[in-house]
Amino acid sequence: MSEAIQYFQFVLAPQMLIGLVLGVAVILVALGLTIIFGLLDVINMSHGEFYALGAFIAFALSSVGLPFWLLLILVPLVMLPVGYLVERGLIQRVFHSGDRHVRTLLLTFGLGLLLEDAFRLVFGPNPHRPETPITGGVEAFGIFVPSYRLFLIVVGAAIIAAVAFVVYRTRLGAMVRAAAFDRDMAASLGVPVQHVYAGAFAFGVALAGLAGVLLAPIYSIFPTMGRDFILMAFTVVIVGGMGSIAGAVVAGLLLTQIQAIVSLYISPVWSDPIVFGIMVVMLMVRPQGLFGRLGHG
Amino acid sequence: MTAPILEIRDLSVNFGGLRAVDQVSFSIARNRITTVIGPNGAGKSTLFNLISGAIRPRDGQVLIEGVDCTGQPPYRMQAAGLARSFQITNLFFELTVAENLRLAAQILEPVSMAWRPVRSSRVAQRRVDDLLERFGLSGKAQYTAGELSHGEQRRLEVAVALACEPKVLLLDEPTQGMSHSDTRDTAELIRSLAADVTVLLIEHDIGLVMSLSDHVVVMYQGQKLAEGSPADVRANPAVQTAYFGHA
Amino acid sequence: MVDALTRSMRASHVLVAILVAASLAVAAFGVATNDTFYLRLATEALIFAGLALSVDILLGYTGLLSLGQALYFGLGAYLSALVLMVIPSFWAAFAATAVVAALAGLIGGFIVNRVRGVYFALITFGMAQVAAKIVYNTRALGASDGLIGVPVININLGIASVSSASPAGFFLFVLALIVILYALSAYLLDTPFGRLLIALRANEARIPFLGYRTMTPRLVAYVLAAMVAALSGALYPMLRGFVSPELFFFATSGNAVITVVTGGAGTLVGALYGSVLLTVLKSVIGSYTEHHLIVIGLLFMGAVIFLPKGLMGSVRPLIERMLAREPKQ
Amino acid sequence: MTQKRTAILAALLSATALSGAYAADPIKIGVVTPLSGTYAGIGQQVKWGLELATKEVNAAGGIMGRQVELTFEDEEANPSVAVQKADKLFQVGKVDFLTGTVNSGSTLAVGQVAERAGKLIATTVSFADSITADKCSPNVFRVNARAGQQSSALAVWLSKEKPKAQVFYLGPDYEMGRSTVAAFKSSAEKVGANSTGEVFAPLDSKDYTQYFGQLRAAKPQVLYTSVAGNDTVRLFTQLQEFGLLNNLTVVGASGTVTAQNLGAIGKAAEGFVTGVGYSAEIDTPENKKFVAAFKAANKSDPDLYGADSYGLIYAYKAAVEKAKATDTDKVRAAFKDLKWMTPQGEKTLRGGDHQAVQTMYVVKVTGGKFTIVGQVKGEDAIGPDTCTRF
Repeated sequence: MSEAIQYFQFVLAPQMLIGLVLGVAVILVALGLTIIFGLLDVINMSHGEFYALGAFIAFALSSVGLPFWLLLILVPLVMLPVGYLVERGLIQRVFHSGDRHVRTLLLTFGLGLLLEDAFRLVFGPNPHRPETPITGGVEAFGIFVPSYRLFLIVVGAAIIAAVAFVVYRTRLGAMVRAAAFDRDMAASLGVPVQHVYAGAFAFGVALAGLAGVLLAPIYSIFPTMGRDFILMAFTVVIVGGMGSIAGAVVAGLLLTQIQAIVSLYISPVWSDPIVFGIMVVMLMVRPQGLFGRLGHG
Repeated sequence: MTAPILEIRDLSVNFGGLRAVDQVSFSIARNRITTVIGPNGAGKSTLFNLISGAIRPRDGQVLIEGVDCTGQPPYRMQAAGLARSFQITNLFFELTVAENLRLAAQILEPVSMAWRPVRSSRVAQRRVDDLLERFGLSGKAQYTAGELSHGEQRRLEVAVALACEPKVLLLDEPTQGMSHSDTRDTAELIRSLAADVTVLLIEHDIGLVMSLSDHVVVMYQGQKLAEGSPADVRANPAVQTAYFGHA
Repeated sequence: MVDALTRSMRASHVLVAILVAASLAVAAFGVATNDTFYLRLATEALIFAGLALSVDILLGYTGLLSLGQALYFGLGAYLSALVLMVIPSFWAAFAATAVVAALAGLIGGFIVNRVRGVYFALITFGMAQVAAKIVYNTRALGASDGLIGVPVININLGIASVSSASPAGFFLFVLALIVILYALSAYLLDTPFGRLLIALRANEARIPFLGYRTMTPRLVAYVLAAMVAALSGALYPMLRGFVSPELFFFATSGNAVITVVTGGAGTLVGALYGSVLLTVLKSVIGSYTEHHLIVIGLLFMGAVIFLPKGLMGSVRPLIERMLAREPKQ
Repeated sequence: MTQKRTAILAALLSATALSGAYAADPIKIGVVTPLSGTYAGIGQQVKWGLELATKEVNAAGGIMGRQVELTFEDEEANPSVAVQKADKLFQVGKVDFLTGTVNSGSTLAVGQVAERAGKLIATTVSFADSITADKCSPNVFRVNARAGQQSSALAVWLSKEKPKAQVFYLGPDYEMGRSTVAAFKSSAEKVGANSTGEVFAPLDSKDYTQYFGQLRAAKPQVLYTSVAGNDTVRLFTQLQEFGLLNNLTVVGASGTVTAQNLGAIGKAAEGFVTGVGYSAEIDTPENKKFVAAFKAANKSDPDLYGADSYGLIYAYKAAVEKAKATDTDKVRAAFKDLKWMTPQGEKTLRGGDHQAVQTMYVVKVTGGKFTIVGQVKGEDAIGPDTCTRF
């Protein structure tokens, strides 16, 4: 009996706790993706590179002496105009064509290639790592958790709550949801649809950038880092329901827990295929995802 | 006495709590023009969706030539001899007028022709030429459907439904949005169709209904309110209040 | 009487004929200069053109974006490699690939065809990812290293035999095969069945009311595309003598989509020109700068924005006009 | 018509050039290496090492009076691309020799291309034992130390410093990773260590903390890992975060911690021990000269990849000068049991399996730098020749 408790305490519980941190990280990346999909109907293949861009901007700014805490605010602010310009300058150029899905997907795919190579050109191929802003850890019931990871869970939860609040409880969010539900109807009601679209894209991109700043101290920074979370983030968005914030949160937590358990009991090697398999099955039986789409239902 | 070409019995469907179509029964006779009328929201289009297999009824039956086809998907309904047009133009807009018709007519070819080049599909081609002629679209055959005027698109919509040589043709507001002269031409066309096909129509233009129909079914709030010849229906007091009173 | 779609297809045939003529010239020049690299590069371009062709059958005709066509390409490549290492016969490898690809396509088709549009893109992507991971983790398949040592084979064509190691011979053989795959696809798309696929792309909702199930043509198109991809993949180990899990990766699927979009979706011939263009471009740019991804990314974005119909989509109407001017039969 | 004739003429000329060779013609060495993607950092070291040696050799009069010319192609760490580029360099670039491949899949596939083209290649990076063992090729050489050599050296250190240690293994799930873990496991068990568990994480894992539960439960004294590049940065950062470094000795493959990622790992790398074929700290005049020149040229320390790539040019020079030709057969014969000088001392290319034999070093990270804490003679670390193909 005591062995079982020990096993839970030293193996299972920490594993699940770690899964939680990973879950929050994935959700942070998936949030922007799901908002962009839910509203613009655009699959942003360069989302991972925007996550990397946030991390690199933070790295560049911290090397001139700016503190981490300032960067948490500064980087998303820098990312906003970047996202806005990308939406107006690139996405809108193909947005109104018949096969919007395909062409925006391809366009952002090209943008991703370009950005990744640009990172290597500017910052070199080798990894960088910012110092962890909070060191040390907390120990409770024999489970050790680094303070920065606790901080991540708290800040992550706060960001998720803030995003949900903005989307579901504010006038701005109402406009966004209206535009997502029916573009023409929203336009006729006086919603500045063009700006809402560009703004939402910028918001999604800024969220990705913020995730980059937050996660860099534990996951480090290098040119191909954008590929890291993107598959998992896509899976979370699909399983949760494209455009659904609640869906992203639930699916993000669920899938990372499944991964944690799979890598413990089967093999870490199969944790990715199993999660992708869940995505495929989900698409087969319930393509709208666990929670359906933003603005719908 | 042979079975009526189309018979519906106690057809019902619910949308949420709403009884969109409620126990509607009627049958229509061969080579006649029957029109369903009723105010907006009376359940006319839903009735068409039920008959054509677009949605499954909750209760009731649809019989085509006495054969129970209830709840069959649209392609089975088509095989049973039923074709329909749509209230909102539903064409292959990127394809040419001729190709729209050919696609609808290719089912006339024997199955073996499915794997031969389309230019050898003589039967379908003859049907296309015939329809182009009849619907006055010969000059526009190589235009894409998207390039046509609204009136032409509405005519093509009917032609596409007719292309597979159905026994029963369901036309959902064929003259919707047409100019006055176009409407008159289309009415002429529909009348001429009745020679070889049974037509079930939804129409708003009361003048047109009265002059065109052999039989009229009046719907109101999901139920059948009355049916009969145009004159009978017009004289029916319940119809007067429910429908013409509002008109 | 030739209708617009048949005329477009004929214009594609003309463009393929031009490509074949150019290929023959290249082959002759290659033989004259004793070249092997460019002939093999061209052969590789044709093999990937086959993959792009399968993407175009789905994207350009049926309107389904597959982001996981590498699944079948890799399947064909591995299967062919495994067969060749046991029985060094082209026909054995080819037949095995055709049969297995048809079955895999059927199973895959039942899975992916439950969804439409963007979900189709994502489910194909997910399936290919799972397959890639499985191959990557399976030691019997060489895991991450892949399989080397696929033997050079002699392809018995009855009257003659071609060695897969002969640059010009194998190039011409692959050219013939890819042109046959093209011709078969083009033929199919010009039959009533093929037109149904085009109609499916234009307005899927109307199809059932014309008397057809939508599932059947979608499934057939998917199986057809799977077979074209797998048979193209089967040629890869014959050319290069090895297979690696990278053939299953998203980069392979993504490249095929890039090829089709720059070449011109819905033209079939665009897949062939696109592949030649992209392969040459990558090979050349890669030698000048290590930052070739920036160049490729920019070119690709430019193509998506400024050349929405792709290269062949812009060129083909000119040929169509020439064909239309010819006296009618 | 004239053009065609010129082309044929050119082809004839180049054919004679291959056999006869004008003294003035440069010797061409092709480099197929990842310059983009995950392994771009390694490719950069390979490039720097080769360029530095080539510059020196050319300044000293070249090889047999012929200048050396390098041609680089990016292989994107994808064997399909590597094979295509290798073919290009052999057939169009007419290179005499080829090197640069990093992941074992690329090395094996390019080796096969070389066999079919009748050319020679060498890897300066790939660790996987199979390349000079069960998958050896008469046309493939390896001038860097393979996993088995690194492991033997590390095992000797382990048996001395941590006798009968409890060891846990954490490797990336691909051939190089598995092969290095297997090699060290067998070496370590031979010297009395106990294996308490192993886990293979997918390549490019984000978070290694999910394996820490198993790691803790196994209660090891020593953690052996063969992750590399960016993955190491994450693993070490996370080990430090969770306070696991305090009572755990971390040892690993020679590619685990290198000059490229040492800076990013920072303090977490402190105390890491590995068996390696090269260290910038090797205290010989040859190495000091090399390190100084490397730093001057690239503003960065050389790591094992840079040094082994640098050494390769001198191996090739020695072989060609011994063979007095660049022909494949003659150079292959000259490579057999060739001894040549490198920054890390003398190396020998074993004739039986084309594997370089060299003194192996055990290095430890102290104060953010590698210090040598032991060395093992080449013969003791090399292990048996298991290649049966030639």
